[in-house]
Amino acid sequence: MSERILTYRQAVAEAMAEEMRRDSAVFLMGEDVGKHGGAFAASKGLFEEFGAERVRDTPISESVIAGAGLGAALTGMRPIVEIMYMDFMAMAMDSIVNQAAKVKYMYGGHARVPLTIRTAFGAGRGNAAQHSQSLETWFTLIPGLIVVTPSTPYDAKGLLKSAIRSDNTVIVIENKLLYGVRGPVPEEEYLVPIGKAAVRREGSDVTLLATSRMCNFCEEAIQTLTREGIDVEFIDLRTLKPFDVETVAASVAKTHRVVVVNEGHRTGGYSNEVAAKIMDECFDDLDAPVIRVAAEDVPIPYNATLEAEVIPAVKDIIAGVKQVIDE
Amino acid sequence: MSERILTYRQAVAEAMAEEMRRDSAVFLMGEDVGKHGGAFAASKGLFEEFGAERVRDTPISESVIAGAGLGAALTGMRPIVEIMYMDFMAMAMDSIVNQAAKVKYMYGGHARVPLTIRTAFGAGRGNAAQHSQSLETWFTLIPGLIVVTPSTPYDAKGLLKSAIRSDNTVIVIENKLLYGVRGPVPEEEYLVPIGKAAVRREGSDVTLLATSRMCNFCEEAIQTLTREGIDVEFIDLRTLKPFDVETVAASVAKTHRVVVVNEGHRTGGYSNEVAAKIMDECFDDLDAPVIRVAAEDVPIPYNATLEAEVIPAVKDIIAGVKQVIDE
Amino acid sequence: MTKQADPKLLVDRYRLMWVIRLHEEALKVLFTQGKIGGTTHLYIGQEAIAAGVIAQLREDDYIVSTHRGHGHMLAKGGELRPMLAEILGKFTGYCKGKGGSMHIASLEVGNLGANGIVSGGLPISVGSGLSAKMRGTDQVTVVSFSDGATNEGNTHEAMNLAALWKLPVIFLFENNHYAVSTEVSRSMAGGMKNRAAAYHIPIQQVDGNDFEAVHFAAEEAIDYVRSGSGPYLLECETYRIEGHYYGDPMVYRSKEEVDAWRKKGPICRLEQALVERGILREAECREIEAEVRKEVEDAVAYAENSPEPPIESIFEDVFTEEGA
Amino acid sequence: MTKQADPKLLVDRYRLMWVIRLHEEALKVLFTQGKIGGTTHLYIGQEAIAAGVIAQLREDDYIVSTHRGHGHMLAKGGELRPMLAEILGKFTGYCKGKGGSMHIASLEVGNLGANGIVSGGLPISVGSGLSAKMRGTDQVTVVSFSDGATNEGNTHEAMNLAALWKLPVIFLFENNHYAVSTEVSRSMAGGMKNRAAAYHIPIQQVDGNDFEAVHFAAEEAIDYVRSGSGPYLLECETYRIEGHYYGDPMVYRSKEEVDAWRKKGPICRLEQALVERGILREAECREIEAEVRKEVEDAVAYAENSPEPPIESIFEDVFTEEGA
Ligand SMILES: Cc1ncc(C[n+]2csc(CCOP(=O)(O)OP(=O)(O)O)c2C)c(N)n1
Ligand SMILES: Cc1ncc(C[n+]2csc(CCOP(=O)(O)OP(=O)(O)O)c2C)c(N)n1
Ligand SMILES: [Mg+2]
Ligand SMILES: [Mg+2]
Repeated sequence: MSERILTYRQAVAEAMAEEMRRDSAVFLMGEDVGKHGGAFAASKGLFEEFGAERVRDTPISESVIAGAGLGAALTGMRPIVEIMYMDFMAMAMDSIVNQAAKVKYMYGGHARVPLTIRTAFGAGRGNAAQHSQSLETWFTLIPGLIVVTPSTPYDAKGLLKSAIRSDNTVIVIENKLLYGVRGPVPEEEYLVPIGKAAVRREGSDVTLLATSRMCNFCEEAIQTLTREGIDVEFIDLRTLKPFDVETVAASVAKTHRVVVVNEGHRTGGYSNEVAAKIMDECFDDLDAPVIRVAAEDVPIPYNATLEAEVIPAVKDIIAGVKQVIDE
Repeated sequence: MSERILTYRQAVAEAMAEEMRRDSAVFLMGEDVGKHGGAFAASKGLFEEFGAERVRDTPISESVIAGAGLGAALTGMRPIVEIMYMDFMAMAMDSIVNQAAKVKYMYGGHARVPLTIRTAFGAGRGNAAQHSQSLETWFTLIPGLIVVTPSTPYDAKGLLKSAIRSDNTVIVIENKLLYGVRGPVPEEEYLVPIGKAAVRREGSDVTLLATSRMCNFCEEAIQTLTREGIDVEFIDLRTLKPFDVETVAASVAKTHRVVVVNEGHRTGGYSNEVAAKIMDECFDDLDAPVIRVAAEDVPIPYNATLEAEVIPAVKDIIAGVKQVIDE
Repeated sequence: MTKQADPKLLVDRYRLMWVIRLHEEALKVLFTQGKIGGTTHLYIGQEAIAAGVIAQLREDDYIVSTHRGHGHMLAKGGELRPMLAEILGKFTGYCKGKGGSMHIASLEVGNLGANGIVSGGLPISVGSGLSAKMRGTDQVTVVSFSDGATNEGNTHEAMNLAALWKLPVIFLFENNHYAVSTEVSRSMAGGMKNRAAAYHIPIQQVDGNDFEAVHFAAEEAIDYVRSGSGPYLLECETYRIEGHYYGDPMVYRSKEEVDAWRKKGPICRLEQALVERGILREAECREIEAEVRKEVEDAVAYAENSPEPPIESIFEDVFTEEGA
Repeated sequence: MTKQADPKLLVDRYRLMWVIRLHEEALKVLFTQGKIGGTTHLYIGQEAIAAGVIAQLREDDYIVSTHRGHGHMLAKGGELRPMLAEILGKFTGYCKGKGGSMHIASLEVGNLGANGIVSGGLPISVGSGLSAKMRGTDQVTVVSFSDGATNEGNTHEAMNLAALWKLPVIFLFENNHYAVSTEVSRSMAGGMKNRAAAYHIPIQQVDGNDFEAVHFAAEEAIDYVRSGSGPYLLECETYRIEGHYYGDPMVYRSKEEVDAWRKKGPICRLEQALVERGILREAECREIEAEVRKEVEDAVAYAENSPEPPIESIFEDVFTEEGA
């Protein structure tokens, strides 16, 4: 396969462009996604190619943006809606959770909801408490929603394409600090399947599970750990729900030790869910408790030093791995 | 102490009445809380005693109800706001999560938010998918929020009084099917402290942790289990956040086996959080994985038989305890 | 002389109003018998609105309904049997027993769903309007809401976006004066006329208990919207004759108030016009009523005799299988 | 002849407008130097609004501000040093470095907070209005919002409730024509005049770049609201001279459009009036500007030299200790 190096944001834009070319039912709407190209430039170029009808700037009205996405999805379209920051999903929870997630079930199955909801999350940019949250567990809790969170340009494209083609409501959680990150993306068409974690590195001492930008932190940590002779098996979860039990359980059966790294809070964040699932599925394989590397239970502070201290850092991952090995 | 038998809803109303008598800054607002007495009659009598100024019927505008509560709390009042069903908190997430929970931290501490948010949750009434959810983890995730969930009239009163007196945002999650349940409530004034779980029954074989109505299911299960010779230590968590690690850890150190029962979904529900905390704090004490008895990962169906099957039942608790003991 | 509708249409809609009414009356009985779980919101007293607006929609038009939505569904072409079966939680119901009264829906019928969330349907209607426009059809969406819903943020966002994008949506405001216990003047600052003007949406306000007034206003609204001129607001003034839910003690209003409105009920009004104009005789009216009553009884029997959903169905219908 | 304000007041507010402007200019420099994290929304071009409305509030009145809120805070009595310290994330800042540009707040100053959520402050303002009313004070709350915020559900819910309960809230609509890249005509169906009418809220619409027009309109609004007559809507038309955030490439509008508005800027307009009326000479204006520039420089130095917050402070300020 021939490959190019693209940024994560280019990969996102390319996924949307390809799907819009492929299927006239696909369109994008959200705040400033048009000529402006989106708050993170992830829809750059789409307006120029597809015009104002299919790349729709909306007013600042998150609830109706998501709800209109649902209404359009129920009636023959395949909308992609963008909620600029994940924090703003707070304004759209009813449309997403009470409506989109449940409509199929409530209607006894006589509906399909090919709706993709893209959003950007995460701390690390000095945006303070209302623009930095990791709220993915608000959605993994809710039956009827699929939740994916790509960490590489390759996956950003491939998972988004799968999401757009899915007949279900898929929440695609992108990361603000990954948009500028570059990586190989094939010229050829491809999809990344929803529900499959990616084993990024095989190893025998410990299973390191991570999501989104924390994967990059893990890659760094692994360099140090490898030098110190610790052989890490590293898995990028990619899909948060449905959780890929199979891949994870196979790894735990081999390493017997697990560290989970997620940017959500220690209390209530996604690391809880992973730990609980592993306890359900792999308790007998565990030689030590699942170590969770997570954000402190405080709002994200503005000051950069404090902010970095609140969210997981490479050093915390290294410490977590060493701790689980010492247990 | 002299005691009376009150219903849970009477206990709730009494708590509010007492605090409103005690402090003129306390008032209640919400949909139909006035002459109608609230959707679950939990504010019955307050309108007659305190009038329309302090028992305020609002329009159906959950976001501004919660947000106005915050504004009033910041400026000298001590509001109690009622969101009729927990599901409708979806409309108020910004006001609760992005605003009330964070204001103190964002402002560097120069604020206090004596705001109480009451709501009713839970399945079992044939109200289907949009009126039956257990969304407590939406809030336990968020630093800055305290979350309590009483299971008895005694606690319903005592915890609510503590919440109203607290200078922090406290979410009080009542249960729709508990409102009619009766129990002893002292004549004398008392408070139930926030953050303290209640050991309802001491036992040596297994620690059974539960929340809200699931406590009643546990009491039933314990009767059967006791007959079968299993000695259960039963703890009503009462406060979901902050989690009472101390009480729980002490119990686990004794029994080495844990079952958690919570009405939330298996994926993302509060049982995940409890399991993860126990793994953090008590892994070495555990002889078996924490067994989680939780709702299936499907929306709550309307049909009563299906509904009962989706949420935890007494039989599931019994099975869970037996399973953890056989492990 | 005021415009009069075609006699055949009037008889047809008169009958429909009885279907809606007697369906609700049957629910009261079933509820009292303990055969209905949850809660039921009855459409009694508002029949002229569903019959006047929704019944003249095309099969491929959409409605977006509410928690008080049985009348909407029946007017759109919903059938009594699967309606009642659903409300009894049966597998033969529109939603296989998973939805119940508050979630009656059928894409075939063109009902995008009743909704348990006040105002929850308004954003959805913007989406079906947008979809019709993008797909180049002339399908119309009618979204119902009542006075309580007017104060939710959703309602504002939906009206603004529909107006901005000139979407084919009729906002059908069924002002029945109450939201649970709260009379509209205690929830809504200003009236709908000004609110429509706020978005430059044309509005007609009609007596919602006068079938013909509703019918002709709706005709205009549908023409306007179908022709691509943008959204339209139709306010029908009516009254919630029953309690909010069946069993509501109604401490918040007087018996006199309710009785006064009961006298202005839409069915007896249309009946009077039919008799006065010599379209039907009193006895024929009773015949229609009796006929409908039988239909409803038949549907109740069907529903009662229908099977419960199988337990395994719990795990079905959460997701669409990919590639299905 | 049009009404003219007291010369002393004019000079005072002219000076204030320079404070606001030069504070923002200093931020541009700091931003370019990489000393500011996150993002900064500049108030440049809107100074007459904060100076015209907020500066005449009482100390015990409240404001509820926005992401573009530096001007509001300075007009309410906020000081340059803790402002800039906060924006540089320092411990001496208004929020101990935890809030930053989007969360400047001080209950002492009467600023219930800037807000990172568009429309997030509107419900809060209803609460402070309610609180003032319930406590029997005559405190006024001024809540700012711009064109983008008008389309959020919050804005509707807040206006409705404030009107319904006759709360002492001034809705200060700073129509600067843009929400990020979206011009107001592409986001807002209808205008604010009709929206205010929707809730029966009185409205005045003034040229927001004309200090005196804003000042006198605000005076009326404040009197009206303080006297207990209910909420008031004040629309000030202005223009967002800078990009949405500092660094915005602004592909969505022309340089000509921006330049045309720049010429209508509020500071030069007030300066012209001051000079024409003989209140200040050109040279005096430059002196004031220079003086303010020094104050800002001093504050920048203060902020730069201020300590970082200690790491332990991470865990402080999440909760109020009970009984504290
Ligand atoms: C978001 C939300 N808030 C509150 C409720 C509870 N509730 C159900 S119906 C209702 C009253 C609705 O009044 P209205 O909109 O006038 O409809 P009507 O009952 O008159 O048909 C309320 C408050 C709800 N279902 N959803
Ligand atoms: C709920 C929410 N949606 C979106 C945003 C992202 N955002 C920040 S400012 C802004 C534009 C706001 O426009 P306007 O209200 O006109 O204020 P202005 O920037 O002109 O002062 C947007 C979309 C946000 N902060 N909050
Ligand atoms: Mg109503
Ligand atoms: Mg603007």
